[in-house]
Amino acid sequence: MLTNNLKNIIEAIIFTSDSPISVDKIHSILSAEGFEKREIVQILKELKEEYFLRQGGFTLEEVAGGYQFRTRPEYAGWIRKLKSSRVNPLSPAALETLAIVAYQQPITKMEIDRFRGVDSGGVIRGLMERRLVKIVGRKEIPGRPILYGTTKRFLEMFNLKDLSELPTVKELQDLEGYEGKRK
Amino acid sequence: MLTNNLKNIIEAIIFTSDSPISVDKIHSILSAEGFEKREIVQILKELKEEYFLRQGGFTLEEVAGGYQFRTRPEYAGWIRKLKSSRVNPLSPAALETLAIVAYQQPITKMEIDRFRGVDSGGVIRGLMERRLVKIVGRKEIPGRPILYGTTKRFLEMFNLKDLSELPTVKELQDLEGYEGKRK
Amino acid sequence: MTMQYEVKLPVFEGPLDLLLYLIKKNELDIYHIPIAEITDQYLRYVEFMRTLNLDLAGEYLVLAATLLHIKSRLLLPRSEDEEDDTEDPRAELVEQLVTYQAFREAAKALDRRPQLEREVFTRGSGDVRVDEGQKSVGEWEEIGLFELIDAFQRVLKRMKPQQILEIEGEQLSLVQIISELKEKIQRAGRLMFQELFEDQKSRKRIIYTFLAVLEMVRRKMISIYQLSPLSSIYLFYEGDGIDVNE
Repeated sequence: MLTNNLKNIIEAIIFTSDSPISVDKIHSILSAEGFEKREIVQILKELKEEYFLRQGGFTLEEVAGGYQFRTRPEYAGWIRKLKSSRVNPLSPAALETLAIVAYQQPITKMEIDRFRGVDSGGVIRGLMERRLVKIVGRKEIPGRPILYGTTKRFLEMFNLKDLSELPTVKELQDLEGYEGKRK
Repeated sequence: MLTNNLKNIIEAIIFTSDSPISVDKIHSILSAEGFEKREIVQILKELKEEYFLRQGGFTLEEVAGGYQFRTRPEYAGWIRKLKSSRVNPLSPAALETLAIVAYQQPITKMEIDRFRGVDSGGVIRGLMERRLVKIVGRKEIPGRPILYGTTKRFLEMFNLKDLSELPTVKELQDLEGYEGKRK
Repeated sequence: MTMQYEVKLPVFEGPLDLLLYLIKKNELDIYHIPIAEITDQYLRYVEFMRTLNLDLAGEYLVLAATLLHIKSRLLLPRSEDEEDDTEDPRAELVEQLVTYQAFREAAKALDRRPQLEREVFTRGSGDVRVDEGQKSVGEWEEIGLFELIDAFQRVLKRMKPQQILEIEGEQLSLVQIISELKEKIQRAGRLMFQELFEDQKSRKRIIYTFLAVLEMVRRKMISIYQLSPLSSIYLFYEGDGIDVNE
């Protein structure tokens, strides 16, 4: 194995590791190749120097007893913009509630709670904030509870032309796999 | 702001993003600075070239309509040593079904079953759980069956810029060499 | 042979795979399949799988019926009033096989691409642990169900009848055998398939061992590789496996 190759391997390992990685860890991964620790230390020094001289968007840093690539502090502002623009994926609870509203609409909060077996107030609020669920009226029973339904945005998000495009409960069961079906 | 600075900012943004980031997204993050899209496209091209020429542990790749840093395939063995959780590989049945969906989309379950000669319900569900396949609509024939297609995650997973990067069925048949056998 | 078990086939293979496997094994031209011969072979396979009490998908029998139907149509003398260029009764099946084969190629081409978390990795996608002694994929060829059944039939053939004692009322459980096998493979890292059946004295135990291998493949506890076609088959330990009985 060429030294340049070793450098690349170490670079790739640091790049993929989700926390700072120590010289010992790197050494143990490469142990089968019989490299000595001081060779690895030498290459880490070179890599660090290389990234420093390159003056790019990120550098190789020694942190918490290990090595990690980190963006340069001067770009923090832009990265915050990236993070804040990120859409959070729907939680399993939110998806479940959304499915109940989609199939059972118009539906009251109490009915949703009964389906899920837990209080869904927070989840419904979250779905309304994301404009996936809206108030569609009131149920004409004592107390006149609010009725919820899905929005146009919900259809857009799931690529549906209209609600009739939702898979039916029967169709979902058909996907249960032939293992279950045959027994 | 200097151009070199812009390059670094873009590099830092791509570096931090946890999924492939599109030109539009980068553009919107930098919108306050009044950069034009073609400037960003130009810089992305330069960065990609730079990483390619550097021949390091990772490169800048175009996948699923965006840009992402990815390790070079030749170092996979070392990186796998670093990873604790094994990825559940796709079974041959899943790959086969995925290929059918990729080439024939939008496609119904019944059509998939016919191509494969077996019921594919369980496999389709598995692919949907892995977010490689999704519902894209309904076919306007009696019964309005569900239509399936591949997702953006599918492109990410197989390092594809877009679907046109897949070899054509004709190319695959030539590979197999049975075209000549046709009477 | 009455047995108290049911093993589901590794779900990855179907009747079209079996037919293509037989065509390839016999080096036949897909456009000129000798239907009578291939039908016999196909039925023998299905029959063998049934004697193992394997839970066969109904589609295997559907294709068997199709093959028998084509065979009978080919045997029929052509009636006078039929036109000369009547369609070859095999045409539809051939078309289906060719298309299926193209998709299998497409699947293989897809699988050859650098795959995320397999060949290529993104930033911060790994957590640290050193894992030694894995096979390097590439030299080894993963094998399918039908190759395995062939190998098993060879094992059975090599055994002399007097070698096999039936032990009356021997209590065996598949779960038990799976856990024994698991321990063995885990300790060794890999095991040769043929070795599993040496020193096995009862037919029932041999069959149970084979079924245990199938079940372990299905649960992804092991994978099966060989270096080249017809060379020894090896079982590799993959992990505790997944629960596939949803």
